[in-house]
Amino acid sequence: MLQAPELTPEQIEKDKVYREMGLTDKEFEMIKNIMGRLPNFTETGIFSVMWSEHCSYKTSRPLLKKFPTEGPQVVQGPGEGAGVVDIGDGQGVVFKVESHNHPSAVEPYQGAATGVGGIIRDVFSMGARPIASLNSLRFGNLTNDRVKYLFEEVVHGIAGYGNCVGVPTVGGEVQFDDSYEGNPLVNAMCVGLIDVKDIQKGIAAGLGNTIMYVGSKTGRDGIHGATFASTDLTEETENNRSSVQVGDPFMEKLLIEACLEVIQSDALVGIQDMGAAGLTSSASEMASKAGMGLEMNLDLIPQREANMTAYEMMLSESQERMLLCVKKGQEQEIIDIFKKYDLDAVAVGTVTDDKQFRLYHQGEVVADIPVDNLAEDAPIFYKDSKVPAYYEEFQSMPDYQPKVTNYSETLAKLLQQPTIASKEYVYDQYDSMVQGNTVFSPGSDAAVVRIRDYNKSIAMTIDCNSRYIYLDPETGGKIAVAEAARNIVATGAKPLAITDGLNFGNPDKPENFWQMEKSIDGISEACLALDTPVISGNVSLYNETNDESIYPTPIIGMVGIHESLDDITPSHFQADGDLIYIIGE
Amino acid sequence: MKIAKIHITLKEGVLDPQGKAVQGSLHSLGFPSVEDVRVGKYIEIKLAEEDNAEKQVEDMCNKLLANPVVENYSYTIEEVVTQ
Amino acid sequence: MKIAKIHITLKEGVLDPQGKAVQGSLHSLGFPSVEDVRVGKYIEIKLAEEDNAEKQVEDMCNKLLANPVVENYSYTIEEVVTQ
Amino acid sequence: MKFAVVVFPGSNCDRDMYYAAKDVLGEEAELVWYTEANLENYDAVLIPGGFSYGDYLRCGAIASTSDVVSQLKKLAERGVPILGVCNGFQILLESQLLPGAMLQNKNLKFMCHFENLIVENNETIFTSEYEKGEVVSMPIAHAEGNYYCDEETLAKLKANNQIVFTYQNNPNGSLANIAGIVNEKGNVLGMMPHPERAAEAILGSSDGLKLFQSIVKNWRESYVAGA
Ligand SMILES: Nc1ncnc2c1ncn2[C@@H]1O[C@H](COP(=O)(O)OP(=O)(O)O)[C@@H](O)[C@H]1O
Repeated sequence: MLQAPELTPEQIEKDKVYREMGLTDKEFEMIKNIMGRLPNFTETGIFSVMWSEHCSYKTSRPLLKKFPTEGPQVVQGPGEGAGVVDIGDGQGVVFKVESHNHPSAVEPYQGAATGVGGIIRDVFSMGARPIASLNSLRFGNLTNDRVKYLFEEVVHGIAGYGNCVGVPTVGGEVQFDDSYEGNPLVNAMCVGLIDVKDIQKGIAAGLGNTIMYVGSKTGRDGIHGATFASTDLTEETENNRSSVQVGDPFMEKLLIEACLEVIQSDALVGIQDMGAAGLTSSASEMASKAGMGLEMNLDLIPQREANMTAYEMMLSESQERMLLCVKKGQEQEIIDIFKKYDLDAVAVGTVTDDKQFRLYHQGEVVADIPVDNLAEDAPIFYKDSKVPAYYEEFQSMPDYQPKVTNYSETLAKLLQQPTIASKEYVYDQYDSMVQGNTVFSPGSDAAVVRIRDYNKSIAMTIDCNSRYIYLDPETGGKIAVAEAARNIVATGAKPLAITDGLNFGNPDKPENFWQMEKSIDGISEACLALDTPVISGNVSLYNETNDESIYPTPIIGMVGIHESLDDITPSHFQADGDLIYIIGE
Repeated sequence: MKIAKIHITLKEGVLDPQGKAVQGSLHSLGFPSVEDVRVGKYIEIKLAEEDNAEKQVEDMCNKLLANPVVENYSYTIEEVVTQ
Repeated sequence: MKIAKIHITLKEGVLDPQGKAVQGSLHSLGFPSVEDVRVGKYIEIKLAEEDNAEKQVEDMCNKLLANPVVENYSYTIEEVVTQ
Repeated sequence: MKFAVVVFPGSNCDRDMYYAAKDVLGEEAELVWYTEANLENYDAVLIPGGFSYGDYLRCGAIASTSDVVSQLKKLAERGVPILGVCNGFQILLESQLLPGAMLQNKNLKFMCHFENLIVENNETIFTSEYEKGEVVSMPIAHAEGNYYCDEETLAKLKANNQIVFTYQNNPNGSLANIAGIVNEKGNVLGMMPHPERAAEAILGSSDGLKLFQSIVKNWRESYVAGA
């Protein structure tokens, strides 16, 4: 394939090409100021992904600040790959939720599979062994054929990936509602177990240390920007190509085992997975966090396809890749560990002390950016917020009490609702027992996984009733946390902390922003009341179909602890003649 | 009776983890000359005698057999001579 | 460079659950003329220039690519003309 | 007694199997990486479940071409107990240490839940602690557990009493409800259900424990008898 020459910095400015990459005029001005010159094509691409909502949280950051994030149980709050809470005996539980909504709408199997893979990498890159997965799914109405296809394939994808990597999928939830018809939600949560002393950081520290690349080769996966780079692709070549990210759970399984071995080596300085914005975000964040700079030679990046440009390599979202910072001179130790698993660890760069993010490709400098500005100085937007008309209207209505005449008929009707009906179709496809620690698998209020060799276990759940949130985001946010906590408590466990997956519509609409604001207020208040701080989370905005937003869906993943296995309490009736109590109002 | 022979292959650029694993295994089995492996599907469909077999098979591929986001398809249709 | 195109199909008499399911879906999608569906594999292997490509591909099929208990294989080998 | 748990790239029930042997059973056990395996030093070999080589091509196919399989074949000849569970069973089939092949489950889906099994043959070194006809509960977790073999092979399996476990309610379409079979010699058992996941009451069932106990007991007896 012929490589079309990339656009010049002047063309990028003149034709406002940066807009197609998602940068605003104002952001482009900021970039020019940071650089002291016009950014070239690759640099513009790098800024565009680092300053995307996904990487920079530029819209949601002012709101996320409201979350309570501290408590004696918190070992690591938001900021690293995943949060960590203390569970005694020098152990911690690591967990986080992540969304893969848009990829799943395009290619549901791979979208869901790579979502599971991504969140598992977040957990083991902290140095933890992933011990359980959960997922929270939203689809349109099952009478629609496309929805049915999305539902089946998403579940199939979660199963295909999760079962293969050997992490039990122990719980989750599924809701069907028209608001998700064109925009399903796929949120995956992973829970890991770690010895607190083993916690890793994603840092590239130590002048002269080596940056190493491990895992799958880099392809053009997830780069929709191919159109920018090569303007003369014919339609036919387009039709025969695809940039969908494909997951390789087998590779991930090897990476888990190898990385958990590598973290025990004193040659390792830092480790991070290449998630969204791949090489760009992992490398620049590792350097910035360490207060250092970094140089990489892109010729050394393992590549799956021929003639990849610097832009393509830096923006690729190929899966199952990790970036390591290794002490200079000790690279061989690391190489040998990966070799056992048939994985190549390749030196691709060096830590510098000039705080620049500098990339070489084919003998030329293709990017040279002040790394702190790139990783930390994304603009922050304070969006307008407005109370939606529907909310005021609902509030002014008198309370509604449904009249039920035939209880058994109504009950039967309720049970037929797909959202309420048994989810066995879903969870039977998940290996919920691998690793041999699952005490309560799906079907219980919260899942319970015992901690081997100790007399304790952890409970976990993922919940959100988005209808409540829509009707009253603040109260609905409280309810979501309270429901999660009740599920945890019902198994006999003490709630410890939460992770949140904030799925909303377009935040530029003030009504949507208001929903975010209010639900975060509600969640925060409930977290304070229940002493369950937020230790990690994820934001997914712009979830809408034909300009109609989804219901606001802030998903709550909660983890709790049983300090003794004797505390574990099942959720179903146990024996004939036992008494039934109702507690509460 | 007709038989449609359909090949479903991954589009260029799409990672083929299965192909990669098979390639690795073939190397260790002593076939170093293997440079690339891609694994696809091969589907045979027997059709009752039909006028518009071609159109039908095309439709089947689009609607069900191939996933257009990641796969290409091609097919041939043959007359089956029953002995 | 050569390319081996390998077809792996289930032996006759071996039940093909996937084929059955595809057939069922095709019927409900409105293709009643479908009488039978069999799903197999199609593997493309690129080989560096070799004298005994045929023998090698035969070996690969026997040692790994096909399971003789349930599968048959067939292949063609083509010369690839590089532009 | 000393167990080897052979770990292939992609095995994922290896540690479960190891803990069942070591902690639950209280015997010696070691995880052995497939390229570093010298199986001579062990009294029994466990081949765990999982997705060796990602289950790519066919489940167990790629693992069955590795060198460690030639060691397994020698051990099988010598009468050393070899147990393959789930993917381990698939590897034994692909290695032709056991006859037959696995097809996709008849519903084409992965399935994970407890199933009732019937102990058809309690005269093997793996099942002597069970009663004949006993119904036991163990989890299955597989997408390709639909056992198939030709008629001749099936007749042989029956004639030699090689069918060890059958499903009470066949979940996957297996021929003759087969859930587990032994080789003619009786020292190689392959089964889809997971006894190691049913070895402790806290996990929902301890019905799998007797299988491991049978191995130990029979080994002790023959060892003592032999010594
Ligand atoms: N997507 C899913 N993945 C795994 N388990 C699920 C999923 N959806 C539901 N479940 C399981 O099914 C059971 C019932 O779920 P749900 O209908 O949400 O009930 P509840 O409202 O009581 O929490 C729970 O144990 C839950 O973990």
